[in-house]
Amino acid sequence: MPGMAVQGYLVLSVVLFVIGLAGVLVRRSPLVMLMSIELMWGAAGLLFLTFARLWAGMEGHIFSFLIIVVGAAEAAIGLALIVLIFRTRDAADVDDVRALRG
Amino acid sequence: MPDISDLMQIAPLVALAAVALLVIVVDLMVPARMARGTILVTAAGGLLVVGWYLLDLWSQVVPLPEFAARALAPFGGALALDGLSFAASALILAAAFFAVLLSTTEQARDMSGYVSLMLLAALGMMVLAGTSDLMVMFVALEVLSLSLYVLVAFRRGDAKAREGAFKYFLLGSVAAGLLLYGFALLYGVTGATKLAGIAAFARQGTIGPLYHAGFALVVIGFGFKLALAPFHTWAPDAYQGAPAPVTAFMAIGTKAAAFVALARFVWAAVPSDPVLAAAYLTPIGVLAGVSMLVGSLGALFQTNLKRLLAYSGVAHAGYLFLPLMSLTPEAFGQSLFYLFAYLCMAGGAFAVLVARSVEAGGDAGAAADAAELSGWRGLYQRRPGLALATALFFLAMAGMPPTAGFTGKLFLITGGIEARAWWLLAAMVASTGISAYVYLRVAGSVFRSPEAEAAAVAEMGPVPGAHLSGSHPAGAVGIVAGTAPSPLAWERVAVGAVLLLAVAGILLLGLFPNLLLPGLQGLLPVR
Amino acid sequence: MENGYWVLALIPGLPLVGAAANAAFRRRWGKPALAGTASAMVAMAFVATLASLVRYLGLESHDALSLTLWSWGVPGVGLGLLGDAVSLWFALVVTGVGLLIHIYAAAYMSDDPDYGRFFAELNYFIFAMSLLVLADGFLGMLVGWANVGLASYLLIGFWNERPAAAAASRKAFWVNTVGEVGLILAMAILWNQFGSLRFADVLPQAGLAQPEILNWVALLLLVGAVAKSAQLPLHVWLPDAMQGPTPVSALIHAATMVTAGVYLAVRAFPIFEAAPWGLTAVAAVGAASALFGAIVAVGQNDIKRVLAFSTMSQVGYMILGAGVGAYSAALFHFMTHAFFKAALFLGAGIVIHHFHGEQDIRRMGGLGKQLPFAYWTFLLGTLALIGLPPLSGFFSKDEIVVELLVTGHTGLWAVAVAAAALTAFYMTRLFCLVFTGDAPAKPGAKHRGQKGTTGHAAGGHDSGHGVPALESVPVLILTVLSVGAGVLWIPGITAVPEHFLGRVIEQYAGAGHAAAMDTGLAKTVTVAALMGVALLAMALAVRLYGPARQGAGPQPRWQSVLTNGLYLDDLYRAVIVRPLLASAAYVGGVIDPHVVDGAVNGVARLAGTLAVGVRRLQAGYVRRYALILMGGTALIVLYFVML
Amino acid sequence: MSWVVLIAALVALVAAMAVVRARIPVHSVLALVLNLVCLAVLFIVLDAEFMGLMQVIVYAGAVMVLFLFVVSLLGARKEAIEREMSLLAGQEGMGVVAAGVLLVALLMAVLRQPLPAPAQVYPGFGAVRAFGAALFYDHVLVLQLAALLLMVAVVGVVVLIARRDQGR
Repeated sequence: MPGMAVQGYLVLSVVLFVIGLAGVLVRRSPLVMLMSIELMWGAAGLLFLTFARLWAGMEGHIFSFLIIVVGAAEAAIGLALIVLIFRTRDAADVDDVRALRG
Repeated sequence: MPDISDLMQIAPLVALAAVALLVIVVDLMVPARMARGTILVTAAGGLLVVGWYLLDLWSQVVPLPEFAARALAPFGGALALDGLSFAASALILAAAFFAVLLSTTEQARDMSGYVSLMLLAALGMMVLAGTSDLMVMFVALEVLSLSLYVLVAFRRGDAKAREGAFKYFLLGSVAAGLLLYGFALLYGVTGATKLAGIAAFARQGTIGPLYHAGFALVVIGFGFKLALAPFHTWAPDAYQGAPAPVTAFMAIGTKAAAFVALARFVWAAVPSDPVLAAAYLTPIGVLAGVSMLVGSLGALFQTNLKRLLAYSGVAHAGYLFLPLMSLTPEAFGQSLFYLFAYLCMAGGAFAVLVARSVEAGGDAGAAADAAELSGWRGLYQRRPGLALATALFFLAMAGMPPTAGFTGKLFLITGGIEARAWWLLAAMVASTGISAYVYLRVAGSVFRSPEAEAAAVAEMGPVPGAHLSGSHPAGAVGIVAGTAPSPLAWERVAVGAVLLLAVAGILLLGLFPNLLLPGLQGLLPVR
Repeated sequence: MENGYWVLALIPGLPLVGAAANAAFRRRWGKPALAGTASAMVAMAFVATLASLVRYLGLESHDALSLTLWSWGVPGVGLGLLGDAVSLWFALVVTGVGLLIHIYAAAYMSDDPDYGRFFAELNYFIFAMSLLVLADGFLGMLVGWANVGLASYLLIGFWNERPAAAAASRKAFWVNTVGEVGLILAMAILWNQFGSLRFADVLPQAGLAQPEILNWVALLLLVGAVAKSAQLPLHVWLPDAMQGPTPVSALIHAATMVTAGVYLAVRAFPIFEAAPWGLTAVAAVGAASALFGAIVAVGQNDIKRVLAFSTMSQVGYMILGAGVGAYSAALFHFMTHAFFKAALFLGAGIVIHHFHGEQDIRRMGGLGKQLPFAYWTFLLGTLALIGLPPLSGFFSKDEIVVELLVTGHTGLWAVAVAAAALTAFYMTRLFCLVFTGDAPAKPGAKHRGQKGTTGHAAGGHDSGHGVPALESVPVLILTVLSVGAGVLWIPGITAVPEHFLGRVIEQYAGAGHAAAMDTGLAKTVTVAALMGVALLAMALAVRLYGPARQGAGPQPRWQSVLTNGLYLDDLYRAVIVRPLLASAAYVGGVIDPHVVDGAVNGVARLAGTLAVGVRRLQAGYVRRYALILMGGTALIVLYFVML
Repeated sequence: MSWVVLIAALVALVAAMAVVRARIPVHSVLALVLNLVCLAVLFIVLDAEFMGLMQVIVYAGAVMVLFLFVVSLLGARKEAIEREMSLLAGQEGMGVVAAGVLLVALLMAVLRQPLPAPAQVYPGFGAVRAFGAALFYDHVLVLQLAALLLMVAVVGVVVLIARRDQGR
């Protein structure tokens, strides 16, 4: 694997990460926000595996495995919360959820 | 390769996990009528056992005078059981113990999940404070975060609880993503996931922009959990939505664990080059200073006590960083001492909140009302002991001598002077000035009463309980003893115990800081 | 050093017990029991102070009494009590004057429903104040310092159902906190430099630290002193603090607490002397406050506010004295001032009760015929404050002003003399407006309808019934002391304060201050100047406000033509009175409320605006929270990448 | 090999954009699945074959099914589940700016960082045997913690959703 390729992977990961982040900031659907967060985590996973390849070490693999495990658990909790909050509303729009402020 | 002796070294952690599971089993086996009590007693007893385990391990393996230099490193160095982690673990266990005692007033019936999650969160915090491996840090952080997301939303049918949990969850996941990305970048540059490897790189390697970015992202990720401004926005909303015991636990435990983890990380990852080290510490100082100001300003006009304490927690998180600016081993002791003081002050304040909501009826609506400061007026006329305790907690937060808040602040300032962090000290002065006003407003409001109310009380003669608490030197006893027996009697005992412990802690740490301080200095093994 | 002298612990300890007892039994004990307990505790503390004094006088000259209460386990840090000349001097006044004011308050507050709370707080104050002056290190002093602030907060806001009182108490606490933070910072630096916070460790080696460090320490200590002693520019809380009950004003805001800054300046004088700018800063602050307070007092119309600004001015004299090395004189003035200012305040309380809560001196008058007791005591207090011989104020103020000239501070001397002239003017004006002339048409026209001040209107003493003995005896004792305390320091004959306090001060002082002028000459010049300006100012004030005044309006021209013929009055008016009143109106009406107080309020308003901003960001939108988070992240990452 | 990488990377990017831009949540889910599958391809190219498989099976498979369930639960009433108008003025613009600044910063960091040449990997690197050895020998503590984390998730969802109150 040529050295330039590593940089390519890194750029891809950064762009994916920032896309996910922008999704959190601009979208109002809680589901899409959650999916955007998954994008960010996925980008981090790509980064870990790229670096694991770079160093030929297994730590990156374990780390990205953890990302999948934790991501699944996190998605379960997050989806449960979303269902609790938005099941009774007409529109699933996070801007409506603002009883707490100040 | 791990072996069985590793397991012995993490006995407290294993025991805590076992108690968390046991609680659920108990719920399944005990008749529903007795379930709540059994669960809470199991959890409180379990925490005491774990604490005993911890102290036993601490004293056997690392005798006090020399523990600065020694540390256990089971699992190939994944855990770093040094003085820092033992002290933080003791703090976290105490916070969990407080929270469990305060939880006796929660009226919901499915307590097993709640208590189990609380214990698991404590486990996550202890691991987070005691690890030197990025992987373990990440998973431990998630264990505590996921538990807390659920605990915040625990109150069934309370829309605000759900909302707070959702906001905490969403922002927390984003912050976890940032932290993860930072870990990935550091791994990429250094090839290590252990802090030792990162520290070696920080001393010898060529430090490039990717390392800088990774460091920044990790600081931000932990800063979020610490509620440093501008990453604090979740805190007031989540604190307000959560049941008061959970808020107390979050405020104290998470802060301690995340601070220790961040301090450990900074201790390892800041480059040895002094110019670069200063450049690394500057933004951390800026975050701390901004937190102090934002925290005290945000609390200025709050009428909801939970939000007020959330903002005050933001400011306190900033104070913790004053000694850290010098990055000497003593600095960690000074910050940890303040965390212990904060345990007593915030724990006590939340206990008062719980006591108020019990007084008001104990359901969710009453709890929400109890957090509103307007209802605190005239508390002195009804419950003098509780009012005096309240005043003590908030005056301690304001740094009034001779309380723990004062000694803690004095040590922090000494550390800040040692570090020559003048502008951060200036920020602290401004923040202290603003927040003195805030805390005094709370402490004063319990003594203020409309004239009519005072006159009415005078006509009725001594209110029930007033004479009892008046005759006890420690006013907090009156909360326990001075109220008529009611179905909530033993809940009152539990809350009163927390109040007494907090009062005792504030006074003891204020008058005799040497009980704790020498044990907290030089906590880190040599880098 | 005689350690373990346990009687010292009684001085703060007994009032603390009294406070606890009053708080605990405030509903079940009768009023005599409450007031009796509180007063008895202070009385015993006073006796304990006297006992300590006797014991101290029996020691060798550089010895002191001490008592270690507890230690933090860190060497040099702990809480102990120290009984040396300076601390016992203060303790004597705190417990002595405190006792008299307790007795006075027993009668004065007799109609207040919160009687027990009042005495609990008053006793608590005595505890905190005696701890402040008796502590053997900066740490204990700070403990007392902060508790004094809290007690003051509680007492100013005693009638906390009044918004003005609540606001005033918060302001006082806020300003005090500023000073406290200054003290804490100074302590942290001292700890960092000397590894100890005990006076006995720090003060002897104060000169060994780096000068710029010492400058910082001195500045921060001065911030603490200025805040507590209501000196420029942190005096803003003192006039507002007059919202508290009058005994509180007498005890805390005239006799004892406001002199804590003087105590600090004298106690820590080796630090101030070793710091290059230390003494200069102290003297400048003192002189400025002495003059400023006097100017503002000229234009005030509330009887308690006049006295409040007068306090600021007189404490300025003490600070000024400490700033030029005249420590004994400063402490002597502290003592005499405690006597006559307490007498004046207590007298003012009688006056206010007489007028049913009225505090505006323009609506008073003619009290001399109705209340001869108040007339004579107030007159003697006024004359003592003005500094006429042979009253005590003459000797103490004179000592300070002479010392200014002796040490060559001619400019400061002129300021002090000018302030003395103003003092004579505003005090005479106050006295004339209240006690001479005709009684107002409708006494007590202005009912406030609140408890406390008007409590006596219902069934209390009326104008015909004179003054209750519990009120008159303390005032009488204080008046006698204000008249006679001067014998302690009659130049050339007695110099008790100098010898007594010198035991401590000479311990650290260097070779003494170079005398710029012969003492005898300085004394002559100063006495002549002080007496001259004081008499002139008094004459002027009597002329303007005395019995011959006609209403509040300007004097008609024909009268002055008749009485003078030479238009001397017009000359006075044009040259002295108009500029004086105009400047008083300007300083008191514009600079003080708008510039100095305005700056304090402005800071508060700025904080309020920022707080609203912080809360506006917290608008509940989770996406906005995420944006704040990400904005911060982007900036920090950008900073790091740019490294 | 490199064209596979290029295509997978491009598709992953396009899919990510689609996740964020799609008006209908189901489309977002499908785009996210596509993105994750493309990432899995890249993982395999990076000698992480086990992780590639895990990605497809666990993430793109199981977790995304969970998302689909919730989408159908919430979105059954309407197609687009967000309101048309945003309540927050300037949020989108400022969000894009913040993301842009972070993008520039991170790209600068990535492009200015000198990186060593990739090391030689041993045969079997990234395969299930090597992975298992690493997980069970070197990182067993993390594995235990991950197990606890899953328990937290289970207990948490039960606490949040289950209606035990009504049962009693």
